[in-house]
Amino acid sequence: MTPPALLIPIVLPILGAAIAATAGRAGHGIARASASLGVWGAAVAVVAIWLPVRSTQEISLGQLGFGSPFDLRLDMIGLVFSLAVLIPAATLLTLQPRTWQENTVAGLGVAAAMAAIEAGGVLMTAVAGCTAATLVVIQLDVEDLRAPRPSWALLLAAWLALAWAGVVLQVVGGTAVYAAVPVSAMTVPVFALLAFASIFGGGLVPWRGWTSAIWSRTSLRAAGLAVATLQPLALYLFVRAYELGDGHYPQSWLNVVLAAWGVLVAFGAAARAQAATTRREYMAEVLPGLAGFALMALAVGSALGLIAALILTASTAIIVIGIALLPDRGGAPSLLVTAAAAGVPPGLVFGGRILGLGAAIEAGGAMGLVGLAGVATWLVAAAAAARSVGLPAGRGRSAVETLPRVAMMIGAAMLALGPALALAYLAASAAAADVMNVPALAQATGLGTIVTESTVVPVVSLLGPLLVVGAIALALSKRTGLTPRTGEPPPLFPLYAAQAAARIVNALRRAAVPSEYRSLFNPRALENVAAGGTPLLWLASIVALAIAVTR
Amino acid sequence: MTAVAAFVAWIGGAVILVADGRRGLALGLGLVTAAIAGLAFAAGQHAAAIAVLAGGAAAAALRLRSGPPGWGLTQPGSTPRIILAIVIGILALYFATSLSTGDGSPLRFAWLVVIALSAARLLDCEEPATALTAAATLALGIGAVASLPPAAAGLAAAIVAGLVAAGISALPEVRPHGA
Amino acid sequence: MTQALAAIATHALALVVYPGGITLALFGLAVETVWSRLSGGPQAMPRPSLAHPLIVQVAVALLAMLAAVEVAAPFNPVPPAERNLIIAAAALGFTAWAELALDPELVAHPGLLLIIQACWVLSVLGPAIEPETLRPQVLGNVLVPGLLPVKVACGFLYLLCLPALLRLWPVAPRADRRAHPRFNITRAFVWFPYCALFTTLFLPPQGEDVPGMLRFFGVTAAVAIVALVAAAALARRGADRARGLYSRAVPPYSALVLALVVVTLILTR
Amino acid sequence: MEPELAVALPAAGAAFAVALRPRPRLALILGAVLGAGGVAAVLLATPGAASNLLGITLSLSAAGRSMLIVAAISLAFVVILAPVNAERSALLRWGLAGLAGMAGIAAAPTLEVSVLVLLALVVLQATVEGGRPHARRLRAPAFAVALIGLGLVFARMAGPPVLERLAAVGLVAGLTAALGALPYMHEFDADERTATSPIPWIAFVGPVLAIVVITRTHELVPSAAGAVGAMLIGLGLLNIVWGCVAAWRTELPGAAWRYSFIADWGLAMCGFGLGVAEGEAGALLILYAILLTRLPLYLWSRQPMRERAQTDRPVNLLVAAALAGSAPFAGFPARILLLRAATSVFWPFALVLAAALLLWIPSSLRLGRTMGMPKGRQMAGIAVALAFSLALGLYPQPLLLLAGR
Repeated sequence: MTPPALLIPIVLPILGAAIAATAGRAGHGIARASASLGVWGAAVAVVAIWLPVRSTQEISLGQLGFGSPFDLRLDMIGLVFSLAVLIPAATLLTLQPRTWQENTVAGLGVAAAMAAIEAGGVLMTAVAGCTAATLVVIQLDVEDLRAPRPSWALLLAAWLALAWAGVVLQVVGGTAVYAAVPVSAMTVPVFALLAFASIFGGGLVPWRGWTSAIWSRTSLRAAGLAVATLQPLALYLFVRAYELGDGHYPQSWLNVVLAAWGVLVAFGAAARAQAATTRREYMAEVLPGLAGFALMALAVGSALGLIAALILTASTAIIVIGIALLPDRGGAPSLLVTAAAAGVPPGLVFGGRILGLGAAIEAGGAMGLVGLAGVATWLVAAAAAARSVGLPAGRGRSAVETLPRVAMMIGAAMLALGPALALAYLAASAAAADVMNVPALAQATGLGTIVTESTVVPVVSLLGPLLVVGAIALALSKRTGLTPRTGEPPPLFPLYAAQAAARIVNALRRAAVPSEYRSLFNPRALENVAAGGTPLLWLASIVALAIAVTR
Repeated sequence: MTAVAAFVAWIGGAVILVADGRRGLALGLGLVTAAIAGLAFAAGQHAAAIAVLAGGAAAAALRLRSGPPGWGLTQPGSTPRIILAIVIGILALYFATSLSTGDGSPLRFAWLVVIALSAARLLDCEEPATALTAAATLALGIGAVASLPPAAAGLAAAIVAGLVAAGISALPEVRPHGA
Repeated sequence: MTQALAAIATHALALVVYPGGITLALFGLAVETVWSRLSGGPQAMPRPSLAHPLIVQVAVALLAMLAAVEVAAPFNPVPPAERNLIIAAAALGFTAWAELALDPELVAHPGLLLIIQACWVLSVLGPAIEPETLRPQVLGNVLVPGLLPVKVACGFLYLLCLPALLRLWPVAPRADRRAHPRFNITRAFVWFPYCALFTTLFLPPQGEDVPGMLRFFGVTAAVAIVALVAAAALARRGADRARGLYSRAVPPYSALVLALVVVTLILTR
Repeated sequence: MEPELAVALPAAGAAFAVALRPRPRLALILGAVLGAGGVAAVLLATPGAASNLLGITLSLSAAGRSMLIVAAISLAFVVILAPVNAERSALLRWGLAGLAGMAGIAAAPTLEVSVLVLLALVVLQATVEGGRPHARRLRAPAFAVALIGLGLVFARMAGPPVLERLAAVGLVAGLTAALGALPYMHEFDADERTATSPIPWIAFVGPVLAIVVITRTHELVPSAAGAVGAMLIGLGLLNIVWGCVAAWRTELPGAAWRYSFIADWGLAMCGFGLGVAEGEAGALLILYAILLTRLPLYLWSRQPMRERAQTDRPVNLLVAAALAGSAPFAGFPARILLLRAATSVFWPFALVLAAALLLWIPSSLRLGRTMGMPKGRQMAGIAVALAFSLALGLYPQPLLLLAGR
């Protein structure tokens, strides 16, 4: 594969979108086929480009004009995140019906996300990421203008922050290209900007952020794609931050703070999930919870943590499909997807969390305490998942956009994939080696086991038999054991903080200038004075300027 | 000689500021033209002086075609404008003589008063003829700044200024057609 | 390849026979029978259908098996290096929620149970933070004076939480208003992992011989008896007192334990 | 002789278009041919090369030349895809007159001559029949000329540094007044014809004028560069905040569009005020975007605004994104360049700027809705405007090279 091939994964979705836009009017089927084929093609292309070489490939296509070279790069990290974006997007575009406009915007959004991942520098990632975010907002508005969507201003702020981080790197270090930034340029302020971009761009917040809110939309077609596109990008930035810092964040306390934030995000989601009144409300909290655990693992700072984070990111990418295709009603599909997402053994999420939390505790010190909190949070999430089985469905979704059988298969597959954890570990450790030094111990893992600092996890030999025994036992078990639910189960604990926050927000929303003081600030009068061509104002401002510059 | 020309420039500008009739406006424009041409002549810029004189004279003559009839020099409500003309004169005198250094104080005074008084007139008029006269005066003032030392544009600027001034006065009056 | 197959066989053996499936079932049924007698429940053990067990029993049994293989029972086919504390904690933690999902009748006051489970997690993982290890038997072996206070405090917290985690407290589920507690087969599956994990974490590991095995099971049985006695005492005092203890006494004590863990962490660095 | 032709041919085109008003088709053809000749002259002109055919030395700077080219492109596609309610020959007539004036302003040997050309343009525009009284339409731009004139007088005076600073005040305030930005906003009537409204100053002539005035100011008062920069940044921030908030909250959509131009100018002023290459490049990008995107979109929004048609279809959202300076459109790289300049000069200002950049979103969403449900020529025009913005956003290098950056 020649380096220009790196353009193919970006160009194919654009091509698909273009066909969807032109031929889509003829029939939504054509738009659906072209858009999904474009994204599938990109997924195949990424693998086909990487496989023959199995090492980083780069291409530089000159300067773009705003201080950023048009550099594209595909390394193993890029491959993992590309697939984490492309596979769910392609599946959802294939399985769910959309109008040609939605298909077009979705295809372009995926292309932008690919460009952000393949970008060789921070600035180009910022431009492409902001494009993806903009298109996600447009896609959500096209689907339903009045339904909840992420704040455009917040997303723009996030990507502008990344752009700012890029220019600071250019000013301080002379370049914002990932591979060339001097370690000394990766300072705490730059990391803070990057973290801001990642946290708000990906909705990684402990409170009810956009990643939760968009699941209250009537249709979840765009919501699924939005999370599938933007959340991996957010985590991707934190991974690249390791590369910028030569395998470390600027200060070790940043790791602890970020990991604690990750646990907070997961706990916030779990707390809201356990108080959900419908199954839809519960499902809205699943993905933020998964992202929180991935963030915690990522922030540990060790190779094992990063590997766990990559495994959790990949798992989330698959679970997104399941949740987006799941009908609101209960039953086996809902139970299996919920179990897989909650990290029930021997699932892949279970394995990822074991590694991530293990990495935190093995790191010791404050990070160990964060790991402890993580385990407790995991159990809260498990309790919420258990409670959700008895919840009413909530607002129904159009049957055409749900595929319970596919969702059930995804849930079952995610539970059955536990024994494949070692394989995922091998792939993730190869990816992690792109951005940090992975100890030989972690690399020299056989297919069956995973060696950590203090233990060995016998993945295949332990989870394999457990899976087999479990499958046999479940096959024999009596389904009638499921007790019928009587009414909506009460929350496990009330959300006092959320209630207080809601009260404050409402109070702020209702805040207004008291009527007796309104005459002091009259915007209309102000506008009339400013825009009325008033010579007196002109002369006064000249005098003011003269005084300002001559004193 | 230059001091007299500068004083005449101020008188001309003041007349434009105060006058509301076409004759008054034409007189003011003529006085300003004469003053600037005189200053240019005194500075040895003979060609520039002729260009400004031609343009300004044409502008003044064309002004007599349109606008409110008469002189309109002491209309009711013109007192503030008279005071403003005096204040501008005093300020210009301060900047031209006290604050700035070197030769050519009359020249600087003339530049300042012509531009400032025409600007003041532009801000305080509703009549197209008055506004156009102020604009023409402004053109002559800026032309003077460009054509007289130490600027380098010389004759070209004076010609452009003269053309613009004459062109402005040649333009027909426009009334709003209602939005 | 042969090694992999051998590893799979030994782990399968551990899961199904010892210290997993059969062992935990026998231990659990024995202790549950004693509890049934103590609490005046049915004298005879009901006969669960082995051909068609209830799905909740299957789920809990599988999780209990996974937890059981992580304990430091002598002759455990799973090598000591391959045991992981988080797997044990997570698997045991999931048992309660599997019951809530599949048979809510079995779970009383899930909110309170969640709080107690959090306290229990602290007691299990608290001692692991400073040594930075996840091997259960290594933690059991820790006898450094500086770490003993944490270990003792966590051990006591573990014992405090045990009756509630095993639902031995006199707090009946909303949907279950029987006069006498029933013979709980799903609980029978978790007796061994809970008690054996205590033995593993808070007492030095036993030798890989018959006396060591006897000592291990003896201590584990003793832990079960302590839990039974505590549960009987709670039962005598009534549901309100039990709820009061677990909502007003255990969480503050857990906070103290957490503070102790933090202080120890600071002092040892 | 290219600079002379760059002025003369569009001027002749405008004159023919005026003379042939009764025969619009012929006027259009002749005007187009002469205008194209003028653009060709601009294209052939070598930046910085002087020509002295008429006894007056004319030369085009790289930045001025690039801005003239962009303005010509903007005019061409506005005329080709003219809004349904607009007469093509009238658009061409006024566009060519503006283009000739802009070429004159850009090619003039001194700022005085540029200002005289500006004054001529001001008076010519005021002479066209419009909704507002003649004297009122003349007032603000002519006052701007007077301010620049006073600035020039102070610049020519020898004396203490305060004189240079006063000159800087006159020049900067004059430029702001010529644009019609805060605090020297021109009177605006939302229903007035675009040609006679203040929009041409802020959206068509303004960019070239700003380049000329700012370049000359640095030559005339070099020691007051700090004061010039401070004033430009101060006024820029004022215009950003006021423009964005007013564009969002004001009653009339037409006024909202006008305020959005003011907000963009605020950014450009900050870019010029920072006084570093990246800042100037960012400002130039903003000005290109005004000419190629915001102005054409404004023209195509006027008909739907009259019909009170407001929608939220994908195209409206794309327009909103382009106007808000979101990637991949032109505003984003401009903002990146401005952030870089601010970071290298004084990083807290970058923080202020970054916060201010978010103010564009609510107003842009509003303006996007005013495009109504575009169809036919309007849709094509919007698509071309968005394509220009996209090209500028993804690959601004060629235009920046053309401007010598």
